[in-house]
Amino acid sequence: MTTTDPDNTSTTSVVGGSRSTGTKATRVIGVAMVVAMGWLVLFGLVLSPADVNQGESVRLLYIHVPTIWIAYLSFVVTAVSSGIYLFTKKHSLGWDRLAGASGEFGVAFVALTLLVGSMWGRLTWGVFWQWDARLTTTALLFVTYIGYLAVRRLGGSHHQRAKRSAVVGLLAVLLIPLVHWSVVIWRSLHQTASVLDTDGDIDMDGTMLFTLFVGVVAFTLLYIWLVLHRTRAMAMEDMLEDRGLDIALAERRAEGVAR
Amino acid sequence: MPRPVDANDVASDVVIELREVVATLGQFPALSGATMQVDRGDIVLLRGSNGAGKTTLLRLCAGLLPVARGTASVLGHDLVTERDLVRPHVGLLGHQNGLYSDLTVAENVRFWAATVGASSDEVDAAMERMGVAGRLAGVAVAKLSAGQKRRTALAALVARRAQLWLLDEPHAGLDQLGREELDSTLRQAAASGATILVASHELDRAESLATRTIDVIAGQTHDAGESK
Amino acid sequence: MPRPVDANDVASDVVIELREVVATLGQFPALSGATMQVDRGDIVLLRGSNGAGKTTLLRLCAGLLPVARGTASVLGHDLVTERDLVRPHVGLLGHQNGLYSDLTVAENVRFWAATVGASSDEVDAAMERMGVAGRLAGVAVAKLSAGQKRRTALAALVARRAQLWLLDEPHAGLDQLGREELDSTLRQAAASGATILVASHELDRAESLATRTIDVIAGQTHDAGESK
Amino acid sequence: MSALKVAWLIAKKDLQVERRSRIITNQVVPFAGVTMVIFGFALDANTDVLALVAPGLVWLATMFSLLLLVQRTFSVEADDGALDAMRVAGVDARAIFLGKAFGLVIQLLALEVLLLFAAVVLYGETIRLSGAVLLVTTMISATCGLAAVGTLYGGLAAGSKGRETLLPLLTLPAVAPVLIGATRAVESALGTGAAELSDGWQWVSLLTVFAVAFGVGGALAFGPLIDE
Amino acid sequence: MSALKVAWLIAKKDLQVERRSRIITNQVVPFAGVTMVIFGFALDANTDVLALVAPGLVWLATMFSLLLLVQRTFSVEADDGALDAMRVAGVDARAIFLGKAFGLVIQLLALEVLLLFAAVVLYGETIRLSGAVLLVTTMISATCGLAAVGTLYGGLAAGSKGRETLLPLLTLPAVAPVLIGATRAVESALGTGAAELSDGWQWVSLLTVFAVAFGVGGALAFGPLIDE
Ligand code: HEM
Ligand SMILES: Nc1ncnc2c1ncn2[C@@H]1O[C@H](COP(=O)(O)OP(=O)(O)OP(=O)(O)O)[C@@H](O)[C@H]1O
Ligand SMILES: Nc1ncnc2c1ncn2[C@@H]1O[C@H](COP(=O)(O)OP(=O)(O)OP(=O)(O)O)[C@@H](O)[C@H]1O
Ligand SMILES: [Mg+2]
Ligand SMILES: [Mg+2]
Repeated sequence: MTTTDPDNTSTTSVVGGSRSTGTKATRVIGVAMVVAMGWLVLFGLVLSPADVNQGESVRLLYIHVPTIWIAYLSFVVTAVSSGIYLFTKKHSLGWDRLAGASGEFGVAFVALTLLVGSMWGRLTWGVFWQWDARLTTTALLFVTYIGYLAVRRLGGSHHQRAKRSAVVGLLAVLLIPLVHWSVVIWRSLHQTASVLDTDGDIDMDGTMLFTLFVGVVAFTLLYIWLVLHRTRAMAMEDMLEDRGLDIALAERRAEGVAR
Repeated sequence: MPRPVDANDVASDVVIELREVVATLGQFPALSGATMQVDRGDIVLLRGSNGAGKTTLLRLCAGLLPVARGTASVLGHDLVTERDLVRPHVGLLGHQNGLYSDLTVAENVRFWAATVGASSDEVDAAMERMGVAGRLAGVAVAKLSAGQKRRTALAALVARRAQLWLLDEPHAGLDQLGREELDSTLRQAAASGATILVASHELDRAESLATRTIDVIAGQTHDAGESK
Repeated sequence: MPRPVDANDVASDVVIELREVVATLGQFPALSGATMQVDRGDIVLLRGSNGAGKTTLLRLCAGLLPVARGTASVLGHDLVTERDLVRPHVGLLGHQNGLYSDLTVAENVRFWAATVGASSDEVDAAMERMGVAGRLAGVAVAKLSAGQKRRTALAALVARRAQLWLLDEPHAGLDQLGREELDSTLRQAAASGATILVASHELDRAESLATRTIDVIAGQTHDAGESK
Repeated sequence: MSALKVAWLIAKKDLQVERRSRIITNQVVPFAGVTMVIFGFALDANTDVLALVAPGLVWLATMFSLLLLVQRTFSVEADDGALDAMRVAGVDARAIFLGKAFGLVIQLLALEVLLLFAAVVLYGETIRLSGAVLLVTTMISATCGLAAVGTLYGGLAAGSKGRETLLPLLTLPAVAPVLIGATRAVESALGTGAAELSDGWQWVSLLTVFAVAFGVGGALAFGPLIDE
Repeated sequence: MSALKVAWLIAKKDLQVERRSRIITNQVVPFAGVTMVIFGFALDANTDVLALVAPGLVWLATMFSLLLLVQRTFSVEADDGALDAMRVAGVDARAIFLGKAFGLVIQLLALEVLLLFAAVVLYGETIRLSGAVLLVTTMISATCGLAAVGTLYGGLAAGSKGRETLLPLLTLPAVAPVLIGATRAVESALGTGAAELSDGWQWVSLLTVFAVAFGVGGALAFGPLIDE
């Protein structure tokens, strides 16, 4: 079923005739990702120190912060590839699939942030949720991209899907600055920017910082690996739909001959 | 009756040219390979059983549907890339009327005419023609009978003076007088250079109106030749 | 085809009796004095120009409109006071189809049949008859063409086996085959004791179908005599 | 056929439509979720106040969702004249009322469980075991009341134009007592603000009286309401 | 015809539809009023808290009304295929966007004035003269933002089934920043909870950036969104 058809110009190039969504590159990235994850576990759980105030729970930081950053990255990738789809003459569906795949994992990563964050909140603040500006804006970000995914599922042709969702993807990304600066704008009780601070000096324990760095690398690799597979899978889905069209066409024509 | 045409439009007398056009509704290939050519001044009857794809064909020509495969050009412009150039010259009467039910007949016709810059004389003439001038002009569309609504939609279409008229069962719901009036309007428009596609199941009437007939069968078109 | 009738229904062979009936839509007296009598087994064509009041007359007979003046009785029951006794025996096909667009053809027909307790054999037969069995049966109504929707609505009506059929432009949208099928269904129903009112603008077809014709002119009815 | 059987048919049909269109799962639930988040904002992110008013907010969000659900369930009926068709078919109005109300109850209950869960997470509400019976009873009786009111006014608004906006105007004030009663009862069940468990039951009886009043009143009044 | 002129035509048409149907005057305004009263209930009628959160509640009620208005303005277009007709007529998508958004702005502004007045009466909010300029600027820029978002997503949802509920899902999170910003700005303008007047202006600039972003983005994106 997944063998390619020379007629399907839009999708064959992406799938490249292989039977799985993996390639040499993805396998390399996959291995690197697994190594980085192992490294993260080692540093996060064993080598990095407990925090003075927060104790062991600080280890959640190494998931919490990388996931939201990767979510930001995903949404920016979604916006950029949406823009490329929309504003280039070729209107290549490849970019749309990249946008979609990236959006899907962005949502997953934000969900992780919310989950880990609220667990962390339970440990440090005593409650799962605070009506804090950053938490709320993060929740909004989450819902907005659920809306983005809903728009992708509206149906219609591939280009219709691409156009609609590209518009939403471009507008939705405007929320990210709001989430990031929400702590400044609203004098929040959530941690203000301590890593990506504007004044440049980092006030964090060295090992912790390094562990965080490992976390970011690990999650970035995970993201790339997932997106590569997902875009390929999406290309196959689209191709299957085109193949479905061939079958449906034959059926419809036969219906005419039968009369 | 159609508006003066600018230079590139008259470059050729071929108004619609479809080659192996496939169009899908959802997953369904409602058009499975339509190839046809329609010349200026033609009145073409689209004939076919329920679900054959007549409505889909008309909506495609109006630029409302994407072309999944094949090539389509209307009025000398590509239907996909130059849609904006095509549309101002096309008028469509679909199964729906496209009227605002809270506005009166006159307000509706005027609104649609205004969006394409038709003069108020033309509006009055069109309403007169389709029999919705006089008392009806001031009645809200919500309070019209089915046939009166159809007449109003036709008046809005006539006022547009399009070059290509796409009519989906235009006779349905009209009474005898309305049918006569519509047919003579269409003949007149065709005589002055408009091109007309009519999908219809009322074959007696439509065959006597049309100059050519195209059969639509399971999403494909088959030329059935000149009818007059 | 209609269901067995209980004793008081067969008391007389007069199925519809209107006397100087006035009915208003908003302030407008769409029926301005309709007097008519229809007997069991009649197929009556309602003829009239747009806005004459045909739809209003049919809806009134279906008990959907209040009687402002005059007296009206259907199937031997007063249309105002005994509405509940009348309705189970009346079937109406209006300008709208009354279908649920998210459900499939089969689900729709089955639902409507179930509300009046029709058997599943009858449902299948009706769908077969109107050409919406087979592939179409499993398709959601939202994905049908205009004519296919009309056929589905007709199938739901046929499955009901009403005693009084009220049809508002039933031919509109149907293709040639569908028209033939519908006409033969109607003739058969009338032969087995149903009474049928058809409003239509397709006079050729409708006149050959009908046994009587009634002209509707500006809200009043005028008997135009037997047509066969 | 008995009215209850028809009511069940209608409820089943409504749930089937929902299963097909997935409107609730995909859209109403997120809507309700967003509503709760936004309430949090409007209340200035003051957690103490929030936990206190959380039960009220759950019901408020339920009410807004009720509006969406009712609108949807009746636009399904009105879009293609299905409600008229039911009336003509002589479907018992009480059956229509009960069927649609029952469909709503199921959908609302599912929603409320989710909202309650959201309140636990978002507003830091805690559920205690001793209040579970009270909680469930409250939810069921309040939901029946909401569904009854919604169906009653949904039916009233369904025929008239501009129904989208007539509905909230009628429904919101009518369900205000439910909002208040259910809020107090849930406060008791959860022990919010040191409310006594025993206090809750008197609210439940109020809710039950309300539900019965609107349920019975609605079933009786529905016929006249949708008729004519 | 220039896009702006067409936009004005469309806005005028929308306001005319509103004047005829009186949906806002008769229904949305009372709805918003009821919403505010019910908020009062849900918040336990604690006047101190109420006065504090009044600006938030005014905007919350505005937002829910926005949903109703957008839904109404697009159901007017979609009910009878008028949006399709506009696309076929080649009406500039930017003109449609601007026209419909402008119509919304006018209607929303009228509503907000009334809601503010209601807040003064119901919640004991006081308006100070020194904040009047800030108040008016806030209202205008916030309203433009709301209308832009509403029109954009209203258009996107208009064609698809289940639009009633996709609209809130998309709109609510998108306008949340407006809600926050406008609430703070109005707090400054009214001096609620000792907010500084000067703080307000930075919120106004946020609102303006938002309105411009969605206004320009919407106008550009509207074509692709409603096309096909
Ligand atoms: C559901 C709850 C939470 C959510 C939604 C959340 C959300 C976020 C977001 C969106 C960021 C990224 C900020 C940016 O760089 O733009 C972030 C960063 C961060 N969060 Fe949370 N958070 C939550 C709970 C917590 C808790 C409980 C703590 C610890 C007490 C915490 C500590 C941090 C820290 C230290 C950072 C890194 C700050 C920086 O350097 O920028 N978060 N969080
Ligand atoms: N809601 C309404 N309010 C006021 N007048 C109405 C309303 N609906 C219809 N009318 C008027 O009532 C008259 C009769 O309408 P009706 O629909 O019965 O006509 P008809 O004979 O069915 O016409 P057609 O052949 O066009 O379907 C028409 O003149 C119409 O303008
Ligand atoms: N939204 C849709 N999704 C999927 N299939 C559809 C959809 N709409 C229509 N179809 C199918 O496309 C085919 C062509 O429909 P179309 O409306 O063009 O037929 P038509 O020739 O106009 O028929 P009619 O004479 O009944 O109006 C039909 O078989 C129909 O079932
Ligand atoms: Mg058709
Ligand atoms: Mg009629």
